Amino acid sequence: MRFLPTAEQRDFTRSLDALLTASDTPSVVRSWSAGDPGPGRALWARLAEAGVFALAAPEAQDGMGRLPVELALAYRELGRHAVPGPLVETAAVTALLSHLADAGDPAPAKRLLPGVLTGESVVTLGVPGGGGYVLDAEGADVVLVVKAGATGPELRLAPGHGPVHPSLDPARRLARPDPGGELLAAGPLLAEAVGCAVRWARLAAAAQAVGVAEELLRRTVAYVKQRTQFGVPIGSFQAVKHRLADTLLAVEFARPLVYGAALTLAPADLAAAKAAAGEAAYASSRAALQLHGAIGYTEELDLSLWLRKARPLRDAWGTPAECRAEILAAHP
Amino acid sequence: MRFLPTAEQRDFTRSLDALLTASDTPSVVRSWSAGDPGPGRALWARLAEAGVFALAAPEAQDGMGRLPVELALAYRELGRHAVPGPLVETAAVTALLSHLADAGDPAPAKRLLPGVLTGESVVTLGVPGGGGYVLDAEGADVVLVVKAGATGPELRLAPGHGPVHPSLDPARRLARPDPGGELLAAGPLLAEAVGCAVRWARLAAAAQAVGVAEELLRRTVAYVKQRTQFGVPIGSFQAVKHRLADTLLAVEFARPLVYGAALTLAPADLAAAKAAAGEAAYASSRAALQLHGAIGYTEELDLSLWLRKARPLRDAWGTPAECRAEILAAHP
Amino acid sequence: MDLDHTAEEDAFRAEAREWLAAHVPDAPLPSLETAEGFAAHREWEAELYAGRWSAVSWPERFGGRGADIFRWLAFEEEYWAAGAPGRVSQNGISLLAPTLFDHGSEEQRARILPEMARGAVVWAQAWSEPEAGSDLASLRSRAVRTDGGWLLTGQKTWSSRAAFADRAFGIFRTDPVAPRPHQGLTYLMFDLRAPGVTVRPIGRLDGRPAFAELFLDEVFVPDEDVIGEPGQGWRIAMSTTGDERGLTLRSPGRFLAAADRLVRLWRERGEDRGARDRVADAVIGARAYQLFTYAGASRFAAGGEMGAESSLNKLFWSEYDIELHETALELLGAEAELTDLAGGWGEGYIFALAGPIYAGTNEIQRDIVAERLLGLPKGRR
Amino acid sequence: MDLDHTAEEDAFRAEAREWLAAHVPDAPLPSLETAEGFAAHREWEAELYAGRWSAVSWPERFGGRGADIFRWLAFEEEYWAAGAPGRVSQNGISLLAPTLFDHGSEEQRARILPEMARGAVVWAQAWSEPEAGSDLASLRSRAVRTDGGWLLTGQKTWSSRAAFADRAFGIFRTDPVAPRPHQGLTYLMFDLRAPGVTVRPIGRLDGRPAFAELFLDEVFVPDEDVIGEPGQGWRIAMSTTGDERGLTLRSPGRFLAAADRLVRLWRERGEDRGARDRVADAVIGARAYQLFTYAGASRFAAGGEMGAESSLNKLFWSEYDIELHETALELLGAEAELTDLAGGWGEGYIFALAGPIYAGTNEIQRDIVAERLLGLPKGRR
Repeated sequence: MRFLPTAEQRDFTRSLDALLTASDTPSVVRSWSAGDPGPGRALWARLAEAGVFALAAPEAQDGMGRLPVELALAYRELGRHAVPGPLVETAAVTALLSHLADAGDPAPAKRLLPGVLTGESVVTLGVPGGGGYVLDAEGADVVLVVKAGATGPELRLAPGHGPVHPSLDPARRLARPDPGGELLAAGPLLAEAVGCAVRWARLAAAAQAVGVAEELLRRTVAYVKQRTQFGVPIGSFQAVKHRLADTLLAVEFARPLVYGAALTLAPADLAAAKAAAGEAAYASSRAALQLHGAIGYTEELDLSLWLRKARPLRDAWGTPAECRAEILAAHP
Repeated sequence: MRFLPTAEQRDFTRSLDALLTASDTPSVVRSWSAGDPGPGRALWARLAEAGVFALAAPEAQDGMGRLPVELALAYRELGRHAVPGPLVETAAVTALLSHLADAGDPAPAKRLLPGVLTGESVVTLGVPGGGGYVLDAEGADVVLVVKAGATGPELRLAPGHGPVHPSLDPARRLARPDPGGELLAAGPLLAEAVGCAVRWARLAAAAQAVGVAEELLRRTVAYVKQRTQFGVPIGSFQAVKHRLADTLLAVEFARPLVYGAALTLAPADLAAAKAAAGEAAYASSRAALQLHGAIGYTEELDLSLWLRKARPLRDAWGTPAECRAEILAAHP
Repeated sequence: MDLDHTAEEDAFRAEAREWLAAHVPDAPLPSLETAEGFAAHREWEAELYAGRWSAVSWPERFGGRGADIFRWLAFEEEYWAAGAPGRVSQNGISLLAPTLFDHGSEEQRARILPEMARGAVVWAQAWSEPEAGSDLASLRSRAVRTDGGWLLTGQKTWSSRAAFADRAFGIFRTDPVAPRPHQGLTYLMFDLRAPGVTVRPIGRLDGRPAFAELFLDEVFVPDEDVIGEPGQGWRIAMSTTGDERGLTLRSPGRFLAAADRLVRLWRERGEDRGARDRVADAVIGARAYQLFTYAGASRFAAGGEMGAESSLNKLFWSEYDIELHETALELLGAEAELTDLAGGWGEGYIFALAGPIYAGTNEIQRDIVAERLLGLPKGRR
Repeated sequence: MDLDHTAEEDAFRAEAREWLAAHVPDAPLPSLETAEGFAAHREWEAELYAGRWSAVSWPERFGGRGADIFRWLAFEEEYWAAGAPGRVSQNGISLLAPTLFDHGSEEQRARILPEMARGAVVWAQAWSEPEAGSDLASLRSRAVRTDGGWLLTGQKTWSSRAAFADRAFGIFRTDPVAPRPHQGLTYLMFDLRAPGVTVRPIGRLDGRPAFAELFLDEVFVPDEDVIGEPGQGWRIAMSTTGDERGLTLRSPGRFLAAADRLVRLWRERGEDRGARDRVADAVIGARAYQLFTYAGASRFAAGGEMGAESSLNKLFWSEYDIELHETALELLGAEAELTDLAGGWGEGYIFALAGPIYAGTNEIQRDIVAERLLGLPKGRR
């Protein structure tokens, strides 16, 4: 056992971090939130080039061979840098289409996956639940929807979508896809593929949440060291110290759950990782807001880009309550 | 509206406080816990003389006229001084027998209440639930048990009891009453009277819990002012201050619920008071233990007498979870 | 000890309930933090004022009903139970008006209060400065004596409502060489549209301009707009922040109504037992806050004063409000992020998040509780 | 990154499982904190030792199996999953033995370790003193040089297991004029039945003597029972408390087994959904602690050292243990107070309550995390 990133994995993480640091992601998020996906699409292409979207696809589909640990490492970086867009959905679509292909239905993958892997095509996905909203339907090239049909689930290419609804995170642009559209797959095979997609989505979301939690903590630690009140840095107050210590505790115990889930891909491990990482991100956001005070409550401080991500990410693709229920149902 | 104790109520409280302060209640509790009820019985007689056990009985039964506010004030003092014995059960029995008498079945009250009101007879009571254990069956003169019979609830005089089981609070001596015994009352009237008994029991337990919470907080505040570590009183550390501030907050918002419930006797108010006061007592015990450190973990420090009361009192006569469920069921 | 109402109180409550049932708009008004919503809320204030419900505790000569604190609490219970809109005049009514009653002149009260109560003049607060958050004594904006008044120069921030409001109030340094930092401060009112004032709206987390920065460059304030004596601003402001944190900032009626809405949501969502305890705690907490407030009002009516207990009050409602909204989001599950969802839980949540920060952070409040109510040693934090 | 086991590890685990299945007593032993239970637990240690399972990570010459940290973790998982008894030798094995390996002589190891591992000599710790709780540097008990050894005088307290144990270890002031308070301290072992030693058992909350005060009056300690160099006691002890708070004090196997028992209790009690989230959090927490420990063990195996992360570990398990037991009490409802109830939840709860207090209070641990891992300023608390 060596439950630590390898040198190659650390190099991969560092190169992604460098790419994202050079990309001024805060302004990318602000554009995306304002309805201008241009800078986001450009960044998307660079991430595809770095291989980020090929990590859930087998080599037979021109992917990098299904690398869940690398995907977790990559999505943690995406979370640390607040990258916007249907990131989790892209991992889910890749897993779904690859699963279909492996199981004998290669047509949808052949048609849609190449664009996803190269970043030329931005995809999103809605599955039953969550009120029927789909993330970034407006900015995506391909909107896939799984719905219950007469004889089981059906995967369709949505013909359009309704208006964009405001989210707690303005970078999340949610809309209801229009009904109908071309049927791409159906039946028990699809049901299995959707299960696989949900597993990868949870892994991606959990990893992203850990990155969000870490960045909120990092920014808050930096702030409380320099912000003074009553003549001293507020980071010297024990109440501030202890709240940040508790935040670190939550993050440090969520992270191994995410890597562990990447290694086993067991549903209970994935649910545990999603629940713990989501709660850690949310706790980190509450601490960050409280310790920044009023300035943290403004959208103009870049902190807000992470603050607003935490709660929706916690609840997307399985709320903590749903994940907990599944863990107990699956417990031997 | 004048939601404040009257001058008479304050005088009553002060006289009880003086009586109890003069009674060395810590050694009374230690004797009671060791199976020697002598000093406890002597204190019981003084409390009866002060009228404490006549507060749930109407004047027609030689009581003081059903004074729930005075009962709440008195039981808060009993909690503050850690008085042992079936206190809550005595209030419940008084309410039960008085209710039966008022509703047309005076025989049980005529037989049992005089001894209760004078303190000559110590009574206890078990109702369905809670594993069938009765508090202080060993030390009481009269053990009453309500059980479901073939045609509704039955009130019986238990003929004896099983062995005493250890509780988290050694001053609580629990035993299972033997089955059978003389039948005292039954039927729908009894069901109503039991409902009334539970309401008074909750009021008494909630008030006692507030007293326990207050005393734990008071002792802890005194301790952290004098205990020094790293050259300063530990009460000057912000983590200590904030934990005690939160404890005070819980107590200060539980107390009005208890007085409010005494005034309305509404089931939802009583459940709210019981839940909040029980949680406040428990939170206060956790803070007291943590801030005392190792010395607080010993039985020889008198603090332990209150520490150990908190959790069982929180859960007796309706756990917070049960109370919460009832509140929602009753909410308009 | 009692919780009784007089027949007059019952009649007052019934009159309020009847008026509200007839006048509260059927649909919620647009958000207070938009230009459109601000205008709609001003209109609502005018309607309230026409019915003499805008400031029930004021004397009748200023448009109130001379209601005592128990009637005010009863009115608030009815107001929020009726689903009536948020109060755009809240800053003026709960922060400036008490100051004018205690420290203003009768001329100021007659000139200012009725216009405030009918929503014609909406007031913003101007307390904080960029370097003075929790530490108000370190204020630097100054007022310099000039002919017939003062010239204000400096910067204020976190000025609630200032994006759309008409006037503002705050304290300014009038004696820069005063021996201690909280001496030499003066309490002033000024016009947000006066020459020299620049208002820069600040977007809160959802982007809406819930507050603003104020840049002041020799803004003229006539002597008639100084409250109390020059140099006494700190003492006057402290009595205002006492009120701000005390009985009046959040009325129990607001949370009683919110807890009712939460129970309805819980039932609509199938009574999920996983959230049951938290829903019940919202009901318990609202009742606790109501009774705590009745006790405080009783002490107040008996001649007592609000002291450091106001810190307990502020801690309670601010934490309560967040827990209540988090529970609602929990019940809404993955849909919770949609801020346009019926019920307004999303916007309420964003608003609640500010509670533990403003009007004295909760960290400061816990220090105050520990030091003043529990007597723990000061000094180290 | 991987979580793989070698074939040898699997075989080791299987051997442990088989042995435990054949040897673990069917009924729980009496409480460790009673004379009767202490004796029963000593016998169990002897049985474990006979099977060479008492100290698997020690070299074979001292009765161990030379297991690396991963095998030790695997053994612990099997041990607790099998429902095996608590370890009366824990203080010796997890606190004193690592010190002897790092700082003791080979003679000391050969003399002390096998007797420790077979439960023949049970060790108590003697760290704290009445005025030195969190603040260990202010220790006052002293050791004075005498012919062939030292004479110990002073008082120790919170000495776990000392009510029934045979020997104890701790640090004593050997140079009263050392320039700084944590210099001039020496690490010593002594006999609890030696002349001059008075052991006063202290009852914990349930009255059981889980620890004791030790009064020492010129207790002779031969030179052979000094560990390391005189004067180096603080440095040596700090490496031990590093261990105490680190990987070894609470193994993940213990909590994995406890979480399984909690899920069973929850199912027996009808799967109350009100407690569902907390039961699930116990499962999640046990898995998180296991994986966190695997990561730490991997770093350790790769040559890293445990630093301030050991404070994270201690915070996690101590808070976790209380939450787990509180959840069990919640499921048991009004019956929870019965400490003789099947499952031992009551005694486990009392034991868990001590977690945030000993081995460095959690307040101190949070300070360490904030200062050493987050780099926040020291000094003010």
